Amino acid sequence: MDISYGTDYERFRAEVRSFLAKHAVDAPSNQRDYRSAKAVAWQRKLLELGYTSRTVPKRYGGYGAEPDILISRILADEFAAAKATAGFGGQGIAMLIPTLLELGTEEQRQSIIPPTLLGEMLWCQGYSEPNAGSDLASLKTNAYLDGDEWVINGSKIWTSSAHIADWMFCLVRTEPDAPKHDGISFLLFSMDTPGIEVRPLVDMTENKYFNEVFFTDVRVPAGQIVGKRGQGWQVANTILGHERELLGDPNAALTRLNGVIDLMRTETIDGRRVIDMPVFRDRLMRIQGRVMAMRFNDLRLLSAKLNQQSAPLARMIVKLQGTELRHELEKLAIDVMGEFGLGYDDNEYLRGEGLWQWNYMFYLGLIIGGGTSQIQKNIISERGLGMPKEPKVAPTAGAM
Amino acid sequence: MDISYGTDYERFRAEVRSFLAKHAVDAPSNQRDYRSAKAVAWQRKLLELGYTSRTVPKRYGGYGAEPDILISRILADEFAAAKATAGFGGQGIAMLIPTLLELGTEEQRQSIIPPTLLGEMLWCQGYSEPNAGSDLASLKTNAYLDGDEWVINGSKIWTSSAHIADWMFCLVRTEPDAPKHDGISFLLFSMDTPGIEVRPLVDMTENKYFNEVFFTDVRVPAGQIVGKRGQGWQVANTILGHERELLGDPNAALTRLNGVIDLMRTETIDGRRVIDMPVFRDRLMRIQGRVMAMRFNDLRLLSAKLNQQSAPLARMIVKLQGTELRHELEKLAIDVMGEFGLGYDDNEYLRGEGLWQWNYMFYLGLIIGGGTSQIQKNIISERGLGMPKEPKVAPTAGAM
Amino acid sequence: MDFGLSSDQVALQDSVDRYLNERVGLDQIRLFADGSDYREIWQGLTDLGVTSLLLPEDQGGIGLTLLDAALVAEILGRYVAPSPFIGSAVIAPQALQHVDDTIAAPYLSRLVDGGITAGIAFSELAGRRGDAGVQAIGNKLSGKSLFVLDPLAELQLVAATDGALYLVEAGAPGLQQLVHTTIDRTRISGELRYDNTPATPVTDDADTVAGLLDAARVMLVADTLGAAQHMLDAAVAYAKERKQFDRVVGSFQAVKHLCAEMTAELEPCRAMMWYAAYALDELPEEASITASQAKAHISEVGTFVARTATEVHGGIGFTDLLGLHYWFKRIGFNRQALGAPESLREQAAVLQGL
Amino acid sequence: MDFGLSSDQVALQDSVDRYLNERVGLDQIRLFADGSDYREIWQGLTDLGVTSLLLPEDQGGIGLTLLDAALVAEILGRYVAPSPFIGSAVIAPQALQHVDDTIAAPYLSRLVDGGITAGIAFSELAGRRGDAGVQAIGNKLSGKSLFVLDPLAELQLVAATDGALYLVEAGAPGLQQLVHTTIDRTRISGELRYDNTPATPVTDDADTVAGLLDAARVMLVADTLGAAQHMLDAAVAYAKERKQFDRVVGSFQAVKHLCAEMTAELEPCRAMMWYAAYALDELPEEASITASQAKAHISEVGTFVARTATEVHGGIGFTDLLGLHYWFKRIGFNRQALGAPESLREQAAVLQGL
Repeated sequence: MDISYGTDYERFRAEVRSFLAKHAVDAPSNQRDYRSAKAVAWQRKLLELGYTSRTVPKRYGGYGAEPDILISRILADEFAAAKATAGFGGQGIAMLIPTLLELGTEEQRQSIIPPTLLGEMLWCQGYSEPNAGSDLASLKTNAYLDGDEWVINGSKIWTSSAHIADWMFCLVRTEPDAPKHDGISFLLFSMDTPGIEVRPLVDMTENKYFNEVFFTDVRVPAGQIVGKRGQGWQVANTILGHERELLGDPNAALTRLNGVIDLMRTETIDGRRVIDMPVFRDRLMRIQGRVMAMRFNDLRLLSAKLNQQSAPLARMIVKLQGTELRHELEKLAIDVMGEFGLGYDDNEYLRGEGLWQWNYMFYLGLIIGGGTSQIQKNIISERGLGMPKEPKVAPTAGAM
Repeated sequence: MDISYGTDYERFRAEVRSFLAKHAVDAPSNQRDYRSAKAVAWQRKLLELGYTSRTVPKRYGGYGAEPDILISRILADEFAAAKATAGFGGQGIAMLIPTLLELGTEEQRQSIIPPTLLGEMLWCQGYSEPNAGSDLASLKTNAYLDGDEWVINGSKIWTSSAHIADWMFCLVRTEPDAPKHDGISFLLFSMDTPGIEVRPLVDMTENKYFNEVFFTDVRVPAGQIVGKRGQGWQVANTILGHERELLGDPNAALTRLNGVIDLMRTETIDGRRVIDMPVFRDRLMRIQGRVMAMRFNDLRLLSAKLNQQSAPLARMIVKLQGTELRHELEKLAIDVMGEFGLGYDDNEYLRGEGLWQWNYMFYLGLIIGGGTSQIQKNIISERGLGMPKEPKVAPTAGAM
Repeated sequence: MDFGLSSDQVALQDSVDRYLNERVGLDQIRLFADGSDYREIWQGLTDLGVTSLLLPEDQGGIGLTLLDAALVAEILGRYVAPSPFIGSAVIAPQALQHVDDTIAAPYLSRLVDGGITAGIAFSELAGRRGDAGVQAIGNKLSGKSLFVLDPLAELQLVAATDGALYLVEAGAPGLQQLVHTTIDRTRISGELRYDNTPATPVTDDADTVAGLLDAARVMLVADTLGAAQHMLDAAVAYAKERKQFDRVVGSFQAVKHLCAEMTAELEPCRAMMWYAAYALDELPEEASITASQAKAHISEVGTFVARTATEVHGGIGFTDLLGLHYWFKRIGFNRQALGAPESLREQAAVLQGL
Repeated sequence: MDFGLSSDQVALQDSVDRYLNERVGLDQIRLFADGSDYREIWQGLTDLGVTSLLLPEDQGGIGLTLLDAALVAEILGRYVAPSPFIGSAVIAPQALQHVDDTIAAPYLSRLVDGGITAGIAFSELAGRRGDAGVQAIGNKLSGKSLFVLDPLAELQLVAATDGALYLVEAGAPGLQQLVHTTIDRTRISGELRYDNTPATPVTDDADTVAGLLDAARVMLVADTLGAAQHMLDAAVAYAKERKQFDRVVGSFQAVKHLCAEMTAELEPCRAMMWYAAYALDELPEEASITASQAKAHISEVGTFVARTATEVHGGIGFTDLLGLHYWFKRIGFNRQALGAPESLREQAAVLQGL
């Protein structure tokens, strides 16, 4: 066992750190800013240095490096430590580009990857539907070929960024007679296409990150498909696993934990610092113990990936534990602040820009989203522990 | 709303209290002592005063009073406060006598009730079987009539006191072709009957309260049946509900909670009293809050019974919450004692006669027994909240 | 012996329930959250008599108990109804009993008819945070109260740092009344700032002040109980309808057990709320302990129910579509307001001499 | 970068596992619980090399790390194997490095070959309870150590109240070695009483003593991990076989979710144990914090798993029939021994300067 990264990697870390020490001021403050000159300049800089989208080939605007898990981890850690955004995120860069690199046509790659990397082509993801959430493969939005165009009808929900996105990658049912997993295709289209209506979905944080999207006879060129007809489920699953892991990121939890400690040092009750109150100390240490366990579990997963070892249970539990832990951690922060912790929006006594309450609610959303905790427990017990599947029950009349 | 008992009842309480102040010393120290001269004398005294088995008619050896919930409660409270046993317990007195009074023949009542009240006829209960626990109605121990005798074969488990009992009341399948709830009869027989073998079952507390009982061609006179053939399930259910409520007794929890407070006042860590340690104080107060809620819930149930009001959910949750709460309470006590809390049996540093560990484990047994917490949650959601029943699945081959 | 609600009490709850059911639907809640005022709703509640509940009959009131008031608070919580109930109908009518009748009577009659409302500024009583602090010198107040319930109300009951209670009128010299946004948009809360602001002393009797604080706490407890019961009911109803994998989700044992666990936790809270409210009037030696413990325990249970009921709703619970979050946030607000669980438990321990 | 077990480490665990699987079945555990001694089992483990794991190669050892020792402890926990492992194979070999070689060498060689065993009497280091207390005056000890692991062992490592560490030999003048019954009958624990008992000083360096305490704690952590993993595995296996209502109980979603929850809690504990053990050798500045936090956290998870796995077993779990309670009690013992969660968390906070 050796948890050091070795001198080559540490040299790379030092480079990144020194870059950030000088240039972190040039990073845009808002992670969701894809449009400002500052944000675009920062993204170009990072692409050039290979600090973002590092493995995207040069001919598509990337850096062309081989995949290297430790390099990725170092970049993530150092940018997080410097509180600098690590370039554009979003589902186009995180999900679509890797998909196209694996399964797209050369033409798709050339026309899509470069503008996506530069934020000129912002993507949203059309997967979930009102009655296909936990049971995604039962999606009903459909498309049929009419001449050389797909004609799409139906609706999507939980589509983040749909209101600002330029394009959507979308799962639609194209083979209505095939078994449900084999009847889906993966289409790409501009959000300007006639027949698309976006309705923002206000969530409990009062924000509008998510949308409902309605399609009425939306016509899309036949070639805007990734993979073959009916292979959409496989195309989507190429990268879905990656998203679930991100939700339980223990390094983000560590940053927030340090934030709680800072809060406890400044908040007082009857003039006494919360950090000096044993009941809160104990709760803090309990949460820290859980964060530690998840961090070490993450280190184990990193190492397993690197050394081609298998740790399926350690991986399967990440989303369940990670989201629950974050929800509890943010809850502790609110209890630490007491009534100050109720502040929201423009409250003048807001702590940490009100992000504690926001995260507390948002992580409840994440406990539900991306496979609810109940679905996660089914997966762990069935796939992880080999327990019997939920028995099939005869469909009841009128099932939606 | 008025939670006082009124002057008549308070006068009765005063009488009981003054009796106990004088005579509690005459009570046997062991609640399970049915045989010593002291225990029998105490039981006779209590029967005579109507302080135990108060509603059993005089002609059967009781006091012949009308049922009165407040009188029962006062007796329970005052005997508990005085730490004096409230007369013989056990399943003969708690379960069989009420059953016979409702459904037994006059001959059964006369021959059974008086010796049972005096501890001369000690009973055990033959209900659960190895493969009929949560699903009791699937029991397989059977009896057929051969001339004027039942012939019993099969086995029972979880039979407390079987190793010391004189008699058993027992559920057996007598109508193999009837639906499972309609094929059961309620038989009575002496434990001396040939063909009965009792094997003690050691439990995790290292005690042998429970037994397995095996029947091989056990012959019992045909008249030793309560109710008709095939009515045994109804006979048993006449009084089963009562047992479940006892398991969550919040007044017992209050007594134990006071015991924890005493412990916290005497135990020290590095010379500091545990009661002065905020983390333990907080845990204590959390448990106290839960005990309070259960006590007030119990008061609500008492009042509802008295005033013929309905509070089905408040009743249904008692076993689930009560047993969980006790397990947590005993666990707190062990943490308060730290390593002293590990002591057991003849350990010379034992606190509270080692009952904390005993209760901690025993209440885990009670969480499981008498309808596991899982079964309780099914009941609450299905009967209490009207949610759908667990769907029936086709029986798998080789089901036991 | 009768530890249950009388038919009058059931009727009282029913009448408030019927009114709110008609008048405070989700649409009204949204309007209020966006800044509409609650005058009309409050006038309706006033017409039902909620402001005269506690007032003695010889003062034109109905002479009921704090339990009756808590039963009303429970229904307000069930509908997350915006209202200045705690200050105007519970605390002010009691506090004014300690003020000279010539001053108190006009206030009382206007509180009763809804002409004015009352806020409570108790930050000095319950775990003072930040730089709150109210100095009283010769019936003039300086400093500030934080976390005031209904800071825009015409009448303010203000606790000074020395523990004494004062009346302050809206518009008094040197008084600033500020509203601060919180997660709970069904409540108006904020801050009062005083600069030599004239005030009328109410009482400096510690037991009286503690009694008022206990009463306010029990009202929040009842509010949480009502809100949590609504969330549980909504979750059960939704689980019986929503289908996934060709079954109603309420037929999955995991979902059923979540609902059973919420029930098992919440049901005893009802009796605990009743007892805590009853104790305020009838069991003075237990009142503060039960109020503290009830607020601590029911806040914890409320937080559990709020989270779990949202989870049972799945994605829809996270959106604004059913408005479930208004209940979630109300429960969250009640948890912190006027004493959070940790402080309350420590207080309960101290009150028991531990 | 390699945060996983090497093939040698896997082989080490396998060899201990194979041995215990053959030799320490439930029948042996019952015999031991009834008072049989563990000499034979210990001799077998000694023959496998567990006592020479940590010893430097130039002292005839294998020169492995505390992580390797923890991996052995995990397997011991998996089989609830009785053994004086922590004192004899982990603490004594390290402690003796600080003692003059002429004294240490004979002890070491007899520890390695199993001729003697060692106990640890650390009650002065970890939240002193009751009237424990060991005064050291001129290399003579008086007083008593409580909660000694393996108090009958030939060699005792004794912490005095001033924090220094001593060696005491069985049979030394004034020494009483007492065994006290605990719930965990797979362990021998008890008390040492001293009356001017001659002792050999080991070290009074606080960091060295803390390091030994951390190592002992991590061994208990590994033991709990192994025991909890066994209980989880047993629960899953039982749920796949046991039928009620014509279904295996493991097909009920509630039972499946209990098993999933145990897995979700326990799986990260494995990495945490590895890290805490690795830190003992390689990350001195983190070692005490991770040891404390690992023992606190994994004890809590262990308690949860012990209870839940028993519950999944239903009635049979409460009986002695499958012997499941031996694991339950071992986890319960480990929780309290050498520092309980509350104390450890406070210690971790202090170590971080909070």
